[in-house]
Amino acid sequence: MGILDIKDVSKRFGGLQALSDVTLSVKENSVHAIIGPNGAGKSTLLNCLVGKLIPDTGSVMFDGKSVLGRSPYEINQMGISRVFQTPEIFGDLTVLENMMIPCFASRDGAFELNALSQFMKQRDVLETAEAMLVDMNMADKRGMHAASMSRGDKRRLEIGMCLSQNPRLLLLDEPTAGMARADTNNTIDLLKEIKEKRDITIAIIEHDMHVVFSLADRITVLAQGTPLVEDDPQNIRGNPKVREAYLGESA
Amino acid sequence: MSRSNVTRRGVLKTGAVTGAGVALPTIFTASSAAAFTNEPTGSSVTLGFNVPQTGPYADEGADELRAYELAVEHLNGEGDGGMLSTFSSKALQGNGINGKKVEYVTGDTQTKSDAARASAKSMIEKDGAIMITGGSSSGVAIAVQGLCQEAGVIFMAGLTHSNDTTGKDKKANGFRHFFNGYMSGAALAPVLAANYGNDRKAYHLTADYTWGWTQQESIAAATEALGWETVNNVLTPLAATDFSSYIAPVLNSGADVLVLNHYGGNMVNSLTNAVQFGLRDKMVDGKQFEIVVPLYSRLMARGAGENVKGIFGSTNWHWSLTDEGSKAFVKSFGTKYGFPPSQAAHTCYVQTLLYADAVTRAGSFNPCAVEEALVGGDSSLPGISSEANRGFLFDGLGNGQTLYRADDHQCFKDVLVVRGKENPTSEFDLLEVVEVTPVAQVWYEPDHPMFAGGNLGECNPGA
Amino acid sequence: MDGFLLQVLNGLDKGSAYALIALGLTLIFGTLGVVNFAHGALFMIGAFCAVTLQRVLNLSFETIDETKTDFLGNPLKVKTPYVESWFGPEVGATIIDWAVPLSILLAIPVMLLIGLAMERGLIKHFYKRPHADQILVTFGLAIVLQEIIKLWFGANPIQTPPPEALMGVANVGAIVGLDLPYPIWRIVYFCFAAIIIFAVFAFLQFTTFGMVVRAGMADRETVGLLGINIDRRFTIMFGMAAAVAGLAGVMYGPINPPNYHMGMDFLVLSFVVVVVGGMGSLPGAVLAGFLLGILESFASTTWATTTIPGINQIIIYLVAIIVLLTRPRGLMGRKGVMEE
Amino acid sequence: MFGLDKKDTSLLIIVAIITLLAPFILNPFPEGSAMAQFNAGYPDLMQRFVIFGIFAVGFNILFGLTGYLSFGHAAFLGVGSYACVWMFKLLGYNILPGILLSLVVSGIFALGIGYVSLRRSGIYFSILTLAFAQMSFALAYSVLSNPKFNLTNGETGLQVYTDDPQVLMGPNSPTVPNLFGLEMNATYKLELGPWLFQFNAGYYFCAIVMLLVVYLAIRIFRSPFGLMLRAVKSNQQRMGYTGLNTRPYTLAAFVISGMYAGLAGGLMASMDPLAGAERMQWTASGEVVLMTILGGAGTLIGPILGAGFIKYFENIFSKINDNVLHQWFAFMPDWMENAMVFIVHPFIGKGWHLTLGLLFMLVVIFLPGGLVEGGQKLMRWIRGDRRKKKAAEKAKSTTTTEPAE
Repeated sequence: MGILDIKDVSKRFGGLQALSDVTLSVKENSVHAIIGPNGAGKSTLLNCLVGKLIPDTGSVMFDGKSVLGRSPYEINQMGISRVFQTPEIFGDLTVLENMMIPCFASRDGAFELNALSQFMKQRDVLETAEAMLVDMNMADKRGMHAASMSRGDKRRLEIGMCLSQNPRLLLLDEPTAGMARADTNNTIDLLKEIKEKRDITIAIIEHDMHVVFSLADRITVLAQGTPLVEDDPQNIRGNPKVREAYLGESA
Repeated sequence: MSRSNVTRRGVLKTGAVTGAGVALPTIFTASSAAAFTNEPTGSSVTLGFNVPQTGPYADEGADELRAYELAVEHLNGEGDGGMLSTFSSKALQGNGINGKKVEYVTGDTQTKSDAARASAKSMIEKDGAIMITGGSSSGVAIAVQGLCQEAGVIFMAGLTHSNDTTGKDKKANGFRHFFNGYMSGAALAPVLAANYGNDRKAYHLTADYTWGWTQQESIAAATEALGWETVNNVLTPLAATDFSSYIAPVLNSGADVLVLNHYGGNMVNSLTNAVQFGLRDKMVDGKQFEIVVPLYSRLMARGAGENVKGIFGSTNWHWSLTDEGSKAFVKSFGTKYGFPPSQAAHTCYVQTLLYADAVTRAGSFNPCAVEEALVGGDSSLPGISSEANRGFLFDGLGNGQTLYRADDHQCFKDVLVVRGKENPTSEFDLLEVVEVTPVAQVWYEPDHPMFAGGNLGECNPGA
Repeated sequence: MDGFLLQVLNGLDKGSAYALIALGLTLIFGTLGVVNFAHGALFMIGAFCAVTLQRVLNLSFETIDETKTDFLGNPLKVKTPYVESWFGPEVGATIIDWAVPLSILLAIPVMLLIGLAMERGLIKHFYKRPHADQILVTFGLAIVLQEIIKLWFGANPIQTPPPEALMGVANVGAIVGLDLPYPIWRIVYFCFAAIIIFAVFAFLQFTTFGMVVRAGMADRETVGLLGINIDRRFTIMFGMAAAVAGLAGVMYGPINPPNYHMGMDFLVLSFVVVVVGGMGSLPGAVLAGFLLGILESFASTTWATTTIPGINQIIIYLVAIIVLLTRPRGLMGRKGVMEE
Repeated sequence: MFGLDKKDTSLLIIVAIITLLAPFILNPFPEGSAMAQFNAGYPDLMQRFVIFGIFAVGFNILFGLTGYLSFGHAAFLGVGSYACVWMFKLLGYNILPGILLSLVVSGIFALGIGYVSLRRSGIYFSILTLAFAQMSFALAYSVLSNPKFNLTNGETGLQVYTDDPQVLMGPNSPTVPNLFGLEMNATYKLELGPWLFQFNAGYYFCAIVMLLVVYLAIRIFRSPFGLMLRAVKSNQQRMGYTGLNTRPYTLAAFVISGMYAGLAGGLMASMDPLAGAERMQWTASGEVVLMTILGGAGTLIGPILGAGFIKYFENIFSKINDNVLHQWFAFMPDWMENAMVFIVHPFIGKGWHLTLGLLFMLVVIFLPGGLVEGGQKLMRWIRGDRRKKKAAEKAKSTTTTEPAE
């Protein structure tokens, strides 16, 4: 019984069975990686967890409560934050403003008609946001337009925004996709640091085996919409089924 | 008998002025010195010509503007004098109005009541216009008339045909020379009966707004009185451009006359569509199917082209009239611009002259004095015995003997029944006058149900 | 029954105009991603191509007829069109009579040119700009174009009658034994619209040019990567869309006399059509055009207006609201188009 | 000051000074001079400037902040006007109940229309709002003005008749719109030499209301709520995944901007007690879009500039006729005068639409950020120029000192 329990989840798109009877459990305070070849259903599964898609059958329980049928914002308010494959940030806003928005969301809830006070004078929010910028090593960029930053910085900002909400579960969708080696390593270091410093559960979807094996405590391999194996990293490395389905080349 | 009175407003305003003026170095305050709004103090007087310059009626507006410019020329003693020489009142000498040179400002009504009021307000507030005139639709006329009443200036309506302008929405400061829906009906019905018989079934298509409704009501009442039956009345949206779906049901309705209570672009399109659907070649129970367009305008007839041939309608005035006044007007207008004037141009020209004449006779620009001169007379139209038959009687302005009636500020005169000409000799020669319906036949009492409910109120000189 | 069928015909006829304009709008939107508020103006210019040709053909020399007088009492000047004196009165009159169909020949090159000039001179610079800017600049252009037309041709409608032979009514129901008199020119218009729509679809379906354009509509960047000069093709598409709108306008003249603001009258409606059909979907635009045309016709029947007063005024908008609320991307729209 | 930071306070103060001194600023030319044609300092136009300013500022709260382009905002303006005139008809000419009802009714309308329309975004949202507004217009123009149930008085516009109930009117109450006796059309005229300045009670009332709502708009812009609205425009997806429900945010913005429109409508009716249906037409909705974008969407002051720009054109350019042109060019030789009149003629008077269309295009093409961007560019250019001059002077001084060494 983990913090996130996925049970018998299936999803069909027309003629395509994207997920069939996926059952998976993520333990609290662990890093759980989900890997698999293209089209294995990783993204579909992730979308089912955050309310973007509703599975045809099955259940998804977070901390004992079902997430199914809830909107993304409700699920976020339950304590799940998501990092996207391409960084989703507020490009038109400054870095500091970006960081303040999740802080407001944590403090005020999903909607608050706070139209008369100045947001720059909300001490508590400002302090949290600035502290997080310091944590993320971005304090010097606080006034920058978010859209004008490098991809690595955008990723860093996005992760910071998620963390500032103190989520219990952080979902990462290929966080290093399209990154240069140096940026990738930075991101790995950042995630390692987060893992060490915080009480947090991380579920990560990743292509890059280097990233997976440097972070994950537990790995699930997904193939054609079904979990193939779930095991510790060292066992996965040697598992022939995985090599056949996923790595392919040695078969 | 002068109906001018010092209003509370005047007193209050002066109060407000003194209150506000304390802190400021007042050198001279214009408002407190004037007896009425925009009293002309210099050697000239400003009139406001408020016509549609943009939007679908822009061409009529342009023609109205030409007429106004001509009228100003004549009033100032330039040009050939036009109708000044044929006008029965000889007060106007060609030396401006009351000796003041006539100047004018123009504005764009856009055929929207809001825009028209904005434009009129700017003329009154910014340019100091003492009289506003013009317009090519009833909505605008009524809206601007209301404004002029509040502001304390005279409004001489341009082309407005709705009964309401001098009915339910009449105002003491507003005056209409143009005829109205009731008169159209009363003039047209006998001619229709004479030509098409008394046993007809009429199908009405009506523009779905105030003017359309009053005209439809008038025509239906007048024709029903002569034995016609009104089979159906269908309201069409103002924004409609294609009338096919309204025309098609006429084919099988059993009706043998189609009445198009449309004006402007609506009329051009609905008539074109009706002819397209072969209505004019249709026979119903052995009778030739007929189309009627109660309010005609030559400019619109031109838009409808061939389709108007043989179709009856009514009009306020037509350039082919041969009385001295009309001839003089057509001559000076035609010489200046190269084509004959429209009925809109005529009514605007005449209204300007009538206003100037009234001011001159009154010896004052005060709206109340002008009202007194314009309708306050005791003369009456011959041959009509009615309490209401009193006002200012004049002649020589193209419509024969005309009465500006005191009770509702509506002109009473003969109405022209016209028909689209079969063999036009020129692009202007589109309508022929079939009958000049005598004024007695289009007379109505001020309390006629179609005009009831309004109240002239008292003349307002403003300031 | 007859009445019912007549309204179907009316609807198809109205729908033809809507569909043609919406088709052009969708071509432009689908290929270039530009919201063209000047499209109604292109329709209007098309109609005025017919007016212009009619005027040109009617260019006349004047002879003075002493026996008649004009409105000022001067001898009447009789105008004889040059065409009639060159080709003889009969041939000349026939040419003038067929002015509207002949205008198609004039309209195609003129509209193509206007379209190309518009795209190269103005629209090109707005591909990367927000939709709001595109709307504003094309709206400005629409005002300018219509005011120029007004300056030359005045505000009143101008008759452009169909050829004598195509006037009058034909009984289209005769074959099936019904009495369905319907104006010939409206039938012509419907057939004409059908041919154009068919031609555009065929062009996109069966030519390589069309295939590239369709691929470009689906994913512009990929096609760009293939090294195909997609921009030039899109420019030509813009010209084509302008020509389609123009032809729709030319042939519309005999149905309702053109005036300078007819484009604006159609603009809002055609946008509703495009959106109801689904942004970027050509079949959707055509389908929605005919659908709304037919619904509009039925809403104007006495039966409908007595059941729900004023339904004829609001039907189009009501349908638009219902469609958009039940089908988020219109009838046949694709996902992700114009939603940000 | 007022809970604003320094920059916003100074902006507000500048706006306040300009609005309060508008009668002077807008009438720079002496009466009777040829340029007097360009004076805009008369009550009606000044009122329109501020009323449409309010309308555009409100529209900008929705469009500028959230990016939702409503093509039906004129409906709320129209509804506000009708509500206000109905108060005049039922209660009396005091404008306060009228304006309050405008706010309430337009708010309710906006809530209903917004609730439905905001289920969609992008152009689908625009078309939904357009459809609602066009329906309102069509209904107001004809259906709702039939004799049996005359709610709007159709084509003519809703106005007050002498036989209306006006239950709160005493025998001495003013018969024009007033605020507890202060008549809205009361004007104090000040003649200073050849200049004439008009101070109108209605204008100052509107101006004060505008300053209040601009202040409110600034507060909204700077508030957490405003931040959320900007976030909606920037990235709705991220909004959702950050635990924020976008729908109530956009709906609140929609209702607020609808109420701004309703307020503008109520003020329009208070300045001139007539409510015409054309106020609700799509062209009127388009006009406020143009105003906002022209001035600079998303900026605080832009919409007001845009509103002023368009209203100035509508009211001043449309009134210039050939007669006026001849006066201007009278100093030239006749042939030249006629030629000039001929050239300028298409652009003035009945051609004001043409000029406006051309100007739209020019502004959009060359100043994508609207007039505000134009102003900023100009300022930068002036400053840059000065800096360059300084730099040049410095360079000069160094070069001149060099030989001395």
